[in-house]
Amino acid sequence: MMIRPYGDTLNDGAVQLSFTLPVAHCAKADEAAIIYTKKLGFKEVEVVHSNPLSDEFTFFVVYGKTDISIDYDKVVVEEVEKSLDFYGVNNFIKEHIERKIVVVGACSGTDAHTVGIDAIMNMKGFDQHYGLERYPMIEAYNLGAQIPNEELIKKAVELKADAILISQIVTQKEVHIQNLTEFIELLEAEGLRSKMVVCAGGPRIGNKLALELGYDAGFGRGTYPENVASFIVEKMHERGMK
Amino acid sequence: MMIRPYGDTLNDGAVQLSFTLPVAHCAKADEAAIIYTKKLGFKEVEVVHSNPLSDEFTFFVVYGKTDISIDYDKVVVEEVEKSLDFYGVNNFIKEHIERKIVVVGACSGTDAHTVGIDAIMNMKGFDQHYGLERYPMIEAYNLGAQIPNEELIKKAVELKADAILISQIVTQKEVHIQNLTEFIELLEAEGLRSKMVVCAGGPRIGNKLALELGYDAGFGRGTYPENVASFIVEKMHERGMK
Amino acid sequence: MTKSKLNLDTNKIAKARELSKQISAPVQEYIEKNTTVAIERTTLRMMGADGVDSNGVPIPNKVVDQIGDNLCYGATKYYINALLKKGLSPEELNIEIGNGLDITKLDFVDFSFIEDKAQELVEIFASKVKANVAFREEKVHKYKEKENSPLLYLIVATGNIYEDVKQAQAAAKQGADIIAVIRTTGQSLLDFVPYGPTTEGFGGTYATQENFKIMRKALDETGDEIGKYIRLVNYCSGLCMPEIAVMGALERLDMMLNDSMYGILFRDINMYRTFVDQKFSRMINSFAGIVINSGEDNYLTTSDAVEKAYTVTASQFINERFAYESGLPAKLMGLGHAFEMNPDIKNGFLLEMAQAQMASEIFPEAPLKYMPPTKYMTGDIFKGLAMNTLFNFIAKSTNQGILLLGMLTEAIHTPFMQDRFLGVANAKYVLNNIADFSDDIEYKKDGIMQTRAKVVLDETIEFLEEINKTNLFNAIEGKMFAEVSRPKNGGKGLEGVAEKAEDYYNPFYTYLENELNIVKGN
Amino acid sequence: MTKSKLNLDTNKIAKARELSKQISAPVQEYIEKNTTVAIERTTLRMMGADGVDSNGVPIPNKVVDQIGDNLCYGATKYYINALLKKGLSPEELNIEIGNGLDITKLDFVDFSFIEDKAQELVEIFASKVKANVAFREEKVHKYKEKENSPLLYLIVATGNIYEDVKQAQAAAKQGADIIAVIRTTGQSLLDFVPYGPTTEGFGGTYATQENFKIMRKALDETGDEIGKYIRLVNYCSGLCMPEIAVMGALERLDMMLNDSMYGILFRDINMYRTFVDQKFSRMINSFAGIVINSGEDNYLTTSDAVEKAYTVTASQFINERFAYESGLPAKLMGLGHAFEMNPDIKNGFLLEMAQAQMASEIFPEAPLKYMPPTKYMTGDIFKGLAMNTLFNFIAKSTNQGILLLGMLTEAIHTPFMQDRFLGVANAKYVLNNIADFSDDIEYKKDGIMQTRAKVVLDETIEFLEEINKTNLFNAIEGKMFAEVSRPKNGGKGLEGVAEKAEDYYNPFYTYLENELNIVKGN
Ligand code: B12
Ligand code: B12
Ligand SMILES: Cc1ncc(COP(=O)(O)O)c(C=O)c1O
Ligand SMILES: Cc1ncc(COP(=O)(O)O)c(C=O)c1O
Repeated sequence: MMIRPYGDTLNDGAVQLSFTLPVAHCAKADEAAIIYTKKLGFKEVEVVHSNPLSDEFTFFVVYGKTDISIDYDKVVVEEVEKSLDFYGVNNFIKEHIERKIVVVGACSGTDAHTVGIDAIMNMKGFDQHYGLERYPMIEAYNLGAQIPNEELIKKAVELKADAILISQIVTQKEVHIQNLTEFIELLEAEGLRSKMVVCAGGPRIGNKLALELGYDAGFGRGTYPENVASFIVEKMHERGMK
Repeated sequence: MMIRPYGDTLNDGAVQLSFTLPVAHCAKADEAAIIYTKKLGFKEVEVVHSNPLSDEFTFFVVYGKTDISIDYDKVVVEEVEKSLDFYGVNNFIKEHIERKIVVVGACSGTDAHTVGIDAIMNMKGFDQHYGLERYPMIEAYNLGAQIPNEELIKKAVELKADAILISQIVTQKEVHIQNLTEFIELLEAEGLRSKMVVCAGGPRIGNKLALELGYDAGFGRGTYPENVASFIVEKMHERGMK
Repeated sequence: MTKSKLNLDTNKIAKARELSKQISAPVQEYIEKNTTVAIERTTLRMMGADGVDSNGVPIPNKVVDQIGDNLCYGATKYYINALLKKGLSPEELNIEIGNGLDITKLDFVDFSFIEDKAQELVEIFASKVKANVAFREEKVHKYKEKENSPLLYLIVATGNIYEDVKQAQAAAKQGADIIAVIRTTGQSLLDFVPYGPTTEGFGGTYATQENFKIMRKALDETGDEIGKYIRLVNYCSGLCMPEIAVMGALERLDMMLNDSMYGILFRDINMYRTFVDQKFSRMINSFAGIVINSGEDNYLTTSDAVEKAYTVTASQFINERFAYESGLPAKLMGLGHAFEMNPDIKNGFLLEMAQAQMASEIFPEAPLKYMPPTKYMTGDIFKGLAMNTLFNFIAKSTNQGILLLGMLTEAIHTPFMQDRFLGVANAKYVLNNIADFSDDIEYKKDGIMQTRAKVVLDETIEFLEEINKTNLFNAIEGKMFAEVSRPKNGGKGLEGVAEKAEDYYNPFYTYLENELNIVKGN
Repeated sequence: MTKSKLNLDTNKIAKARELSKQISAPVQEYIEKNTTVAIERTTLRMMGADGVDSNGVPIPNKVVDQIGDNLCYGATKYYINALLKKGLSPEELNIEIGNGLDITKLDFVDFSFIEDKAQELVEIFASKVKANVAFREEKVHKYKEKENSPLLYLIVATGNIYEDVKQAQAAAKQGADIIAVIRTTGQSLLDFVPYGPTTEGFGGTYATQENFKIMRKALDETGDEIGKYIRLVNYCSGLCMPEIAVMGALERLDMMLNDSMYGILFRDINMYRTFVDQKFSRMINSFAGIVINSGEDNYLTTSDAVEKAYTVTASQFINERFAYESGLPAKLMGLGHAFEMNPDIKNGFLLEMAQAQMASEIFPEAPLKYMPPTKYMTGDIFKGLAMNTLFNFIAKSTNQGILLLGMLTEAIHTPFMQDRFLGVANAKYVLNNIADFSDDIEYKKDGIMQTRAKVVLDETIEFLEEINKTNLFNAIEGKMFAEVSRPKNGGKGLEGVAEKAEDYYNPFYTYLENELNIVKGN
């Protein structure tokens, strides 16, 4: 099925855009915004609003329509399956792994945002979903924030971690990519990669990105603890980790 | 000068988009929105928000960056010059045309929005700018709204109009294009086109569009009476209309 | 209603009501003496006249054309006579008429047969409408607790009834309580109602009985799915006020745009025609339990909302009076007003709040219809959203009844599906977040808001006094409303007015007058 | 201040102040007995120590390292001795130190010479700062009427000071009154201040004296252009509190983020270190007429804003007390709080308004710093804009002093230039549109808002009583703040604390104590 945006008629291709151009506010600037938007593939482009942000910058609100479409059937989403709940995870561990598993988590690098990893790990959890610390079959260690990669690996080894959870919230100038990459490289250098399930998470982290960076999975906004827990235990089982 | 959008760093190409796709809300839909936005020429695409509008439609807020740029120096804007003010226009007429000129205006077709044409023509004008009726050297006739094209032409002939002003506010399904085109065709059919300065106006009317449709000029949002008045008198002078 | 915040002088309010009564009196006198093509077509529809001929001319129009100058006797007897004479059902008769039968050419049966048949048809009509009322009441009662307060009102306006359905169902699922199908540009100037489902229109969709039916069904379905009674709105303004009202009554619409003077002022419809038509349309709405929406917001699209605030209040009083004269109870009076002040005004919020609160205190039982900013909306959708947020704030904190949701793209296009969603989301956020704010504050004595309300009320009374002095017809001609002059014999549709003959016959009109306890000539 | 809307019990407020005084007493005792590497580096900077060596180590750090365990005597005498002994100006001496000179290796001149020189240096320093204060006062006075109320506060955070300048100048032109240059991630954990102009940082730009100077100049220029004094903000939190404060005093910053406990709780800096440092930093800010901003908003990023509202109020009282102890007058206390409740809470607006009004009534002279929604902001920029609109509404209607503008993209990225513009535009619209709303309403007696404020104040007192019982050090260790436990000897920077020797010498500290009329050991 070919799809494109919908304003008020199927396939009208209507899209709202807003952006700033580094030019002074004038009729020419408006025209530039129209030309620019057309170059992006839009037609019937209307600059419905523009105003100066300074002598050198102008902000535009633009509506346009486009013929560009994509085939929805060909969209593949590597979505992490959200199969088990709190009870399901614990039973799965009892049944298939037959021992408590160890999960170590942290918000790593210079990132100081603990709330996300806390939501996943802390006892009280998040939005009425218990965190991993409450899972009887999981031994969960939350190292907190601003944990250097070396230290995280050291701790994981010390605690005999089956899985490592890394949270990355700050993404400005791609700092999270650097940090996540460095972590995987270190882990591989120490020959530990295959011995652990490694997941990344954060509001700007997708499963796709995580896989590209060499992680087993990535978890974005709105993740619940049981989502990552199910993933870990099923992955461990799949890999025959006991 | 090549330019592209600016978020917080020159040429970062950052743009905000929002649109609806005709698919149910799910992870696949989010992925589709990303793929779609990439197809528009964006990279580092993030679906920062999505939510269902119904079982078959999903709304997305997306940020992306693009390398597409345009050459600002090559942007040509056929801007109507805004040269004269109230006094300037009247003096210009006295000096160069040497008689009162006649301007007939209307909001034509089925369009019932009088406020725009009133802003241009009525005595009291708009935003502290006098309307054409107040110009001593202009005889202005505002026919109001919902005036069929035939009637407008008839009236213009009757009143010996030098210029006709047409306002079009409703643009849904391109109804204004139809109506403006019909008017010019009628005028040409009657052999009157060259005898009158013909201007169109309205919030979605640009000078470019008006020229394309065969008008002498087009006036968009924020036009003041003196803008169109200067244009008319200069155009008349240019054409040697006396 | 909680206790007064504005401390308005109740004697002044009573005074304004008394003036409106005086203003309406000569108009009522005129109304009683006249009928119109629209009223007769309406009556025909009540009897079952419907459908179109091969040229697309509606049967009711054909009949009225046939009757011509005899309209002063009412169309009823002709149609019933034809039914009896031909021994046909209305459906069958409509086909015959469509095929060319001129019913005025038939000999008359004895009038007592006509009266008996009329009795029967009135009852059929009345029972249909009563069944609709009962159905609505049951559903509203059943689903009460899911409703928002104020009710959230969204428009759809694609021009295509089937697209409208999609948009409307989506809107309902997003949280709308009310769906209005906006009419196509210019329908108010048609002196007939188009027929059947329609898929083309500019800026809106034709109001046809079939379109009403299609949308009603769709909303009932969605309503049952989500456990809510979704109200449906259309427009009975223009040259077909009562005709569309009766279609709405039959198809169970729940609200109708229906102003006593809108057509005159904003559509240049003749004033006599409008006044006569509006009464019957309101009687029908009243009988069908349909909430009317008056159009005071329109004043502010051309006049300044600060300066001319009193015209809104005055029009509310006049609309109220005309509504009472049509037997319409206060609880069906969706009197209109709007948030249309220039957003750059210092303390504009206080002036808007005073105005909205004033309406709410003066018309405590009326489900006031509050219109969002439109005139000062621009392409700056972000500014627009902020204005809508404050508008929703005032709507909730002054206890409005019907909240027309602002669209962030108001200055750009008729709403996209997402625009509507953003409108609902914004309203729901604000309504819930400030739920009891109104109860938690008081207005300062003689503060800006109290003073503003007092001034506007005074100006209103002064204005009503002037109107009363010249009389309403002259006032309208004299440009006292909306800055336009409408000559008494100008505008569209005057030719459709006919003075009733001594023996004018309209058992439907009479039935409604009795049902609604309308006292004549008061 | 208008009259009380909340009807708070003034005895309770006095009680809370008394408790805070008791809570701070043992801490003050500790503070008086100790100095830190940061304080000594600060003093060195006051004398003119500046610059870096070839490895990028700042001269003040080098000197403090040289002094080592002798820090308990204060760094002043070593640096002055070197000046005298070498007959160099500070600039010349800095170069020597950079090249390897160890000033502790020099023989001491007679102490009276040191004292004389100190006198001279104190005066040079004081007169620079006083000139800055005078300059600011003149400009503020001159351009007063263009300022918004509350002052509009915008952040820039590109990481590159030159980009920051562009963004800041644009923001000022758009209407901002205050520009804050956000610091790069992690600078608070550096035990030195980087040097020179910088162009790289994550989530913010390094605080360096050169960056201060560059931005100050740019804002002065823009300010003069648009006829407004643009205030400049930076952060003196972390391991360099007083050091950055003095840089700000010299470069005429106007506000400093400067909380008495933020570093402890949110950056895991040792509590003893922080308490000692914060006092000197606040003395400097006070002397330089710099408004401090406390960080109560941070509590709400991890705790629930409804449940833990009292921690905010308690922290305000504690911050106020510590500020008074540092000689800071109320008019320089930008005590913090935030609009951080879940937007889905019914009547959340009323709870937020009660909290904001309460702060305003308890600290009537303080220019309260009100933080916008951050935690519940999502990628739904339209919802976010609506939240910001209500936030601005409360800010204006509760008379806040400093309004941090909400960004519709808060959950997405550090602000784009347009985001900032939209923030200003929204605030300006709301502030003007509801200008006198606050004066025009009263809160209902014992209504939701009054009750809420009363409850929060009661909880605050209870909380302060508990803290007072265990003492502040134990309370912090015992997880009573921000749901984190900070061990007394844990965290960063404890090694930088040194107990003062009997003959500890710091004429700058003493000068400020005298200037600010700080009574010791009270
Ligand atoms: C709270 C907050 C703070 C608090 C953090 C307190 C704390 N103890 O965590 C404080 C005030 C300290 C702070 C500071 C800063 N912050 Co901050 N902060 C936020 C804020 C408002 C909310 C974040 C939050 O708590 N979200 C709630 C949690 C539950 O959501 P979450 O983190 O997304 O987690 C969920 C999922 O992503 C997922 N998840 C997350 N991690 C993981 C890991 C795994 C393994 C899994 C499975 C799942 C998972 O599960 C969670 C539950 O569903 C955001 C803005 C916003 N509204 O998002 C800015 C924000 C994240 N901060 C930002 C910045 C820049 C900073 C600073 C760098 C600013 C500065 N220069 O001072 C500093 C420095 C911090 C540092 N060194 O990293 C930016 C980041 C921009 C970017 N994209 O790079 C944001 C977006 C604000 C902005 N627009 O500028 N911040
Ligand atoms: C006021 C208004 C009305 C009033 C009009 C009252 C009146 N007497 O004019 C009423 C309530 C009657 C009305 C009705 C309708 N409206 Co209307 N209306 C508006 C509204 C709110 C403001 C328009 C306005 O007055 N602007 C102020 C004037 C001063 O600006 P302006 O027209 O742009 O004119 C300036 C320039 O454009 C220029 N200009 C204009 N004309 C000319 C001509 C010349 C020659 C020159 C030189 C310059 C010039 O100069 C003017 C001064 O600067 C807009 C929304 C909005 N905020 O823009 C919707 C809007 C225009 N309406 C709209 C619609 C759809 C309708 C209806 C069709 C809805 C319906 N189905 O019932 C009806 C039917 C009207 C019809 N038959 O045409 C849509 C149009 C969508 C589109 N792009 O097609 C809008 C955008 C609202 C929306 N989002 O749906 N409307
Ligand atoms: C009372 C009333 N009727 C009708 C309309 C619009 O309908 P039309 O364009 O068909 O006149 C409006 C629009 O604002 C209105 O207020
Ligand atoms: C008082 C205070 N200081 C400092 C900061 C942040 O600075 P840093 O990241 O450098 O600790 C904040 C941020 O919220 C704060 O509130």
